[in-house]
Amino acid sequence: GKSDDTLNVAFTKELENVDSYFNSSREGVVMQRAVWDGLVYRDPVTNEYKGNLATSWEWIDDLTLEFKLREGVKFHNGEEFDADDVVYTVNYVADEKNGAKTQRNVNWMKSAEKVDKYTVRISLKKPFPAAIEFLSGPVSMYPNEYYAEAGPTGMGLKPVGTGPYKVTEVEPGKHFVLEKYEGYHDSPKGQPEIGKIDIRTIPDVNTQMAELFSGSLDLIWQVPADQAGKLATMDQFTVANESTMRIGYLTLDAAGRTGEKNPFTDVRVRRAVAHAVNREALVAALLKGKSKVISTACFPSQFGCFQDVASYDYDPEKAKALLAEAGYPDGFETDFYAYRDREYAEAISSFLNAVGIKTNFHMLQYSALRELRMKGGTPVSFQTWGSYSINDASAITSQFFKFGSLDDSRDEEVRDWLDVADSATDPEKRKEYYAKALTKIADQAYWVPMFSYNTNYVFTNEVSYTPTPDEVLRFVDMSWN
Amino acid sequence: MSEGNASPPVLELRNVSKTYQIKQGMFGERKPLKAVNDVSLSLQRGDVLGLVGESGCGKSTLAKILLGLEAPTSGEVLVDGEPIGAQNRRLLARRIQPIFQDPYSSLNPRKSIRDIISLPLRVHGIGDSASQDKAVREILDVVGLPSRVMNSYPSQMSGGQRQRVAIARALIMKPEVVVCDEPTSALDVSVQSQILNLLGELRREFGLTYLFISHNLAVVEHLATRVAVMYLGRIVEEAPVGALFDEPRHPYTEALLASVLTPEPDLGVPDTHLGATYPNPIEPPTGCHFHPRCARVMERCKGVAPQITCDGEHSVECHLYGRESGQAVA
Amino acid sequence: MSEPVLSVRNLRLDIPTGAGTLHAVRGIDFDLERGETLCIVGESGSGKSLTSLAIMDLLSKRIERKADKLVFDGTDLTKAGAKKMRALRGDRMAMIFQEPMTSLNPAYTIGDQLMEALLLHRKVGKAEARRRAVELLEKVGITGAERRLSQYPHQLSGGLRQRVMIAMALMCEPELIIADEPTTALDVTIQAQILRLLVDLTREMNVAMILITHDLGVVARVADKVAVMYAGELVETGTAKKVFDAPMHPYTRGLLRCIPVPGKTERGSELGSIPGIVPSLVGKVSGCVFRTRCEEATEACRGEIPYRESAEGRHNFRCVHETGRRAGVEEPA
Amino acid sequence: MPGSIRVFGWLEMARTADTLLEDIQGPTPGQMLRKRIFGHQGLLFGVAVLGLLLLVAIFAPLLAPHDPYAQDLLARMQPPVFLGGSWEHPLGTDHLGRDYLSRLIYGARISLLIGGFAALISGLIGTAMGVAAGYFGGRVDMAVTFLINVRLAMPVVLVALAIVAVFGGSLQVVILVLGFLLWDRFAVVMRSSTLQVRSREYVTAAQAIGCSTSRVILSEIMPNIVNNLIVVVTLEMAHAILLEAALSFLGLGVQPPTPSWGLMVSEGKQMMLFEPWLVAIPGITLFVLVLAINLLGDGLRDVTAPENRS
Amino acid sequence: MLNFILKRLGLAVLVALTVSAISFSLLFMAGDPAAALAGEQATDVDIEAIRRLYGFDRPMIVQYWEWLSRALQGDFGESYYFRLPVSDLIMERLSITMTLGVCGISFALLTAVPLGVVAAIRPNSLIDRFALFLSVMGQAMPSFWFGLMMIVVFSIQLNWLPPSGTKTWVHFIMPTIVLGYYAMPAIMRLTRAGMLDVLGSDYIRTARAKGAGEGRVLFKHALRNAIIPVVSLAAVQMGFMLGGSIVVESIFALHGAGYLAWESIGRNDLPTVQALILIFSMFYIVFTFLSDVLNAWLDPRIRVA
Ligand SMILES: Nc1ncnc2c1ncn2[C@@H]1O[C@H](COP(=O)(O)OP(=O)(O)OP(=O)(O)O)[C@@H](O)[C@H]1O
Ligand SMILES: Nc1ncnc2c1ncn2[C@@H]1O[C@H](COP(=O)(O)OP(=O)(O)OP(=O)(O)O)[C@@H](O)[C@H]1O
Ligand SMILES: [Mg+2]
Ligand SMILES: [Mg+2]
Repeated sequence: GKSDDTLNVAFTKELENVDSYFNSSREGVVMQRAVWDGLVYRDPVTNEYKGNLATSWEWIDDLTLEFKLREGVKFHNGEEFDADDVVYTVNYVADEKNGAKTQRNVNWMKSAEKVDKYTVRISLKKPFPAAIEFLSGPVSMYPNEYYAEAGPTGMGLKPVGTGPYKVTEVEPGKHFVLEKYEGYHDSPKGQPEIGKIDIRTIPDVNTQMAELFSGSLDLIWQVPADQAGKLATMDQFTVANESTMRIGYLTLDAAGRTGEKNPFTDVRVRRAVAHAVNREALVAALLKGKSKVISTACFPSQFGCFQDVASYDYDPEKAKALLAEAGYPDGFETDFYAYRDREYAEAISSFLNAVGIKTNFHMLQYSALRELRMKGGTPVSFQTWGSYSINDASAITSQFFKFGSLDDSRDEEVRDWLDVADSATDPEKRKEYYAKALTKIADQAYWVPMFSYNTNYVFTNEVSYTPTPDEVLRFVDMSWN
Repeated sequence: MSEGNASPPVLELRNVSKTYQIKQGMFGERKPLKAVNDVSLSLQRGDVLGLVGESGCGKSTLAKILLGLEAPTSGEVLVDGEPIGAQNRRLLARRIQPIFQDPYSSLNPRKSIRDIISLPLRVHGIGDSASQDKAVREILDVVGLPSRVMNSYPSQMSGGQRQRVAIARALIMKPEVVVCDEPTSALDVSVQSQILNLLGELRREFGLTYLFISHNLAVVEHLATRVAVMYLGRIVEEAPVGALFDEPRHPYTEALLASVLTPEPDLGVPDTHLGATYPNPIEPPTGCHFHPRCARVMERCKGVAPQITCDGEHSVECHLYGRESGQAVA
Repeated sequence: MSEPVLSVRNLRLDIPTGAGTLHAVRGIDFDLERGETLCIVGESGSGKSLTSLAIMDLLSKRIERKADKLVFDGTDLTKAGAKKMRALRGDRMAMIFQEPMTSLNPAYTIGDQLMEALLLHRKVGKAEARRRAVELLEKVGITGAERRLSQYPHQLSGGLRQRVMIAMALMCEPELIIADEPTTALDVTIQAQILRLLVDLTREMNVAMILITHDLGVVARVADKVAVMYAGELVETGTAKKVFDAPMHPYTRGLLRCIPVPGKTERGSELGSIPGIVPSLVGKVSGCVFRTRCEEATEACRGEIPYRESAEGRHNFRCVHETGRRAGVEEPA
Repeated sequence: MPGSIRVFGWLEMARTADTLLEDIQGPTPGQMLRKRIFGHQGLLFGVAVLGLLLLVAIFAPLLAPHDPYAQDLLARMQPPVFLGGSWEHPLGTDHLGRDYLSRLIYGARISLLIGGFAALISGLIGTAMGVAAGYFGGRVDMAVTFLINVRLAMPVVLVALAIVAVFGGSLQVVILVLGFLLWDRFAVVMRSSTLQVRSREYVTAAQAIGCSTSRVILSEIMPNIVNNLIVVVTLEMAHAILLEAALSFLGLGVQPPTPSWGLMVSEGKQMMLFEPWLVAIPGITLFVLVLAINLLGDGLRDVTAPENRS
Repeated sequence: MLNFILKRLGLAVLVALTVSAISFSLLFMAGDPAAALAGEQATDVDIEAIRRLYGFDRPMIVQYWEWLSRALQGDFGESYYFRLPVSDLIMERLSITMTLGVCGISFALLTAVPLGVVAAIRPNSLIDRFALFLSVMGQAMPSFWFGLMMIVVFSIQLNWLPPSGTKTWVHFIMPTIVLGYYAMPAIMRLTRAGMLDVLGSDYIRTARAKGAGEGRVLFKHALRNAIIPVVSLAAVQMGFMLGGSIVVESIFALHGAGYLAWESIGRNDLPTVQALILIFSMFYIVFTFLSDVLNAWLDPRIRVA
């Protein structure tokens, strides 16, 4: 609490490793933003790129970026920040053998080389228009000497960065303690105000709320909508809601991977599915907050996320008619898979049941479902994708419509358009091709996009904080009232 | 042996042994226990062979071998001169039937008396249910129970009545041999005499042959025609009942007879001259198994096992009577 | 005559059961002199064990004990509190039970259990108690007594355990030993040994003994005095000689006819028997309990039954018939 | 033998016949059992509640006021009538607006189905193993005892979770997993009961009569251990129901929209601090069901206990 | 005795081996470990690389053998999720689970044994009925529900006890009660039944006949014999409790091994799950082994064989 200048926060999930290249969870991103800095910073409100550890950058060519680095920055352990750190970090994480957890975040970089002490060049494997976006996001700079010695394991147990908060205690699975870094450089992130952050892992949201009531927590987040609604009615708490980049969608087996006779190979059936689900009701009743119904297969704010595509309104009669037209007047039976948000998935499957598509509901662990989809696909499954908060349509479309194992539509035309869009450097050309692809995806109803997610932040009235739409807790922006 | 070897003995044991592998404790190593050790016996039709001996000497094991419930480790069991091994277990069951000691555990508490008694008939598929019922009624009458007990359950009956049911079950197949393993030792004397009388009557009536196992020598003397005395798995003496009781030869038999307490108030408690050390059957004493307790032990008894000496129908296994002992048979 | 060690008058034991009160023991009277052996004999369930436990005050709390007189060596047991009874038990009155296999605590050594009574009642040290234990073990005929002290019950055979029980009963030199069927679970040869030991020791130490058994042979050989029990009543008491030579009560006579006596009973002949079974003692019990099985029964047996003394004295029986027989019935030849 | 109906001296004692008569006309084991059953409150309570729930389960379609799967996102988490809700939904609605009472009624089916089938499967496995071990002894016994040890050494919840995680939590999978995990108590109890009964002389008698092994086991041994079996069946049924609830609570039990009570607790748990009845209602029914089954089991054990016999 | 211990030990090892084989094969079917390892947003290339890196493409028997031989040296491999040696990971959490287990079983024993003894001394008394009531409730109460209700009452309404965490002993009160109450009914019933049985036995009558006082009879003669089966049961329950602490740990946010196990199943973190199943089994095996030894020591019929 305010009295001991310590903010008590709860995480739901246990972080596998604090080293941000070796975890893949939201909590990891939160830690990363607090402990480390990237070369670039994107203002979460204006979406404007600013220099952070770099003061300026320029494209030398399609495959090379040059950065001028900020001088006088020191890591938490006293090590000085310079080009060697950047070179070491980039070369380390870009090397697939070192096993950075999320290869997509780093595998577009080929290597880095030092020009002088405060100038560095990063080379790309192929043209990658979203490079700056990634550099402002998941790619953060590590101290070369320390990292060479400690490696990911040591870094996980005793993280060292340049960020606004330094880690003073790590008890894996139990809690982390962050302390304000007094020597934090003059970063666009701003200066930290709260002295100490104590983050505990509490898996159960009820327990989190109980702790919040008893005063031993000051801030919880990712609170489900219903609970948040109730907490909002209580005087001692502030509930803030922000949208996130995560979207929910149904993916339908248009390619017939689960079998030639799969009803979803028929576009009428897919459209029937789209008409069957009352997405407005889902958003209004279950997700609430800043969630929106979406029609495109990407998050609206993402670059290239073309909005003017076919949309399917809630019309169960039409759905039934389409089914009948496709030869299923009495509906049919199908397996329905999901891996999270059981409540939403259940509600969706219930809508499908209502038009005669009888679903056998399967809730699987993510890995099991993923394996299933990789091996032979699923007829219909409820999926979500958060795009790593990367504000570019490539972060989602290229994952799912380019004949990867999770591509259930396998439309060559779509793939070719996306190839062009992903690698073109001209933004307008990219937009055009994304629009083509997204229009066809919607028209063919390969996916049934559902809604965007939101996050609820609940904190005591002692805390002042305005969350941002990218679902990242920014301790540096918090202060006591 | 007996007069006129015209018909073979109903039942004959030839050098029968039964060895159990005993585990001591939960994980102790296995050791052999000779529960029955090289026993030869024969029963003529109409005989009542009394089998006496201390607890654990192997009487029940012998009975189980006769009933075919345990296979002998070695030796042969012959019924009517035919080896039992060749016979079907079910055929044997028609000819030899048991009566057990504990009337409380020898009847299945879940079954009615009718079911219990007719079980042998049903197992062997004799008659239909009506004729089985008739047979049950008849046999109940024979053992002196009213036929209305047919629908009762064992828990509703007294010990003596239950024993009668057990006898009825044994007799319904009209067996030749009945193996009675201490049939009265769980009963009060007043009931015991009823059962003994019944057994005697039945034998006379149906010409049954009994193997009669008992602790109670007075009872054995009363009922048996021949008596075998067992000690640590061996038959140490066998003789017609009169001969054995009137002139016992083996020191163990003597001691047994001396221990019989008859209701004669003047006699006091006899001295059996037996040592108190009861031998461990797993590690029986060397030589004559009885020597550590024997009042008339000789040096030879400790090392050499005695041979059976036969004198007419009276056989004994003791150095006192062996040919080598030089001592004349009394 | 000196004061008896134990004097019992009209001892009654009632057990509440689901179906009503079970009058398990009804009106037992007897006296026991010092050094004397009383045998209580009767069918199973006749209340022998209950009677003995009643004297020791070891009945479960459910069972109600009433007596006009229950005096042990000058102490009125009906009035003695728990503490007083504890002081008596094991010290001046001791007990031997039927099952040698289960009557010793499996968790403690023979030595511990032997010494316990002495340590509880006498101010003696362990060494002294140990010495006494060894002495008594030798006395009951156990060889290697020193070694036995550290053995556990499961390492001994039944006969040896019963000897240990006897030694245990004698530790404090009691005035009264109650032995409840001490030999029923043992082999005949061992039974004779144990009985002999008991008789010799009680004589030697001048201990009074109540020996409970259902074996008439044992009674005849051991008893000074005999008490025949049937369904919770003493139907006949007297010296052993009188009871066996001239049994008065029809039940006693019946019992004696039931057992074959070598040399006397003809081999293979029909034995006598007592037909029927013991009546239920639940609820009101009146008249002679044996009448349902009695050859001599008459209408009068339903009434009050007098307690008669036989002509020669020191021999009592409970029967409506003066001689224990229906008038005009000849004794069968 | 026929024709020679003899009257023995024993029967001549005509005067005593009346005592004999009374004796034999005592209650049959069945009558005594009935008497004990009706004198046992816990047992009666257990039977009554279980019977009621069984009826509810069987007639669920008639009793349920609504379709338990019909969602109404506009009427979510309506309170039950005693907390100010309407009679339209007497016990309120759940987080998807489904009628709570209807789900509860159908849930009785699921719980009883899971408990019943899990107990049936584990009962078959365990009884077969236990009886075989007890009857045949020796190597069979050693093998069974070893298997029991192995099974006991495996942490049930963990293993069940792992399996359900792999195969998905369909009703069949949950039943099979529980069935294949909970046989240990059956095996242990049946083994020792069989050992006990096997040494009875009536078994030896049956063998001596020439009964086949299967006949001895089925008609002599089984009837005498079946009451122990029933007791274990009830206990394991309760165990299975609780375990399913725990699995559901951990998110790895049966799958939605199946209205399992355990799942309902788990779903209601989310709003536990604000709408406690969401958890309380299925929690209490679960508790009452398990309580009833346990009381039934305890009662059966009491009335069939050996000290109550004879 | 030594013989007994050695043979018992042999059995324990055999059981442990079998369990290890079962748990290994069981979990190997648990989805594609490579997919799990790669995480939610990985590409197919990532997954294929990981498959080769970790050797998931080799025959199962080879993998089992390798795993087992390393496990015997205390090396359970590296957690897919944490990238830390599994043994380190588990050691850390095990202390919490062990603390919880020890507290739980102590709570169960400390309540169940006295209650059981008193109930046996006074059957059908008020305290006997109370004990029966407690045990019937305990058997029917789902422990997750009990835990939640405890939090609602003692943390939310009364604010007496902290709802989660492990900082001080106060944090352990509610988890201990919830976990202990799970084991209590069985122990209590066994104590009561055993005590009733022993109190009715012949040797207790012998002790009374010697003039031993009630206290001596109860505590010296009876309890020693009645407690023998309770020791075994407590060991078994302790083993079950450790394996079953998952629910309690997740409710009270105790970061013990049970919670780790649950999470690891969700993450398909094979090495961790395998190690945990093996370790929980080992605990059970060790506890029952120790209880057998303790029993043997308490019961001379086994000790002096
Ligand atoms: N199934 C068995 N396995 C191992 N040992 C056995 C078995 N049956 C009997 N024995 C042993 O064989 C010996 C003889 O036993 P048996 O039952 O034949 O004696 P018994 O003379 O009938 O004794 P009792 O008079 O007590 O009935 C005993 O030492 C007994 O322990
Ligand atoms: N605790 C008890 N509760 C109910 N009935 C009892 C109890 N103890 C004894 N009885 C009954 O009291 C009667 C007398 O029992 P007791 O043990 O004294 O008989 P006994 O003569 O010693 O028989 P046995 O020769 O079998 O030892 C029996 O009918 C018995 O069933
Ligand atoms: Mg025998
Ligand atoms: Mg008695």
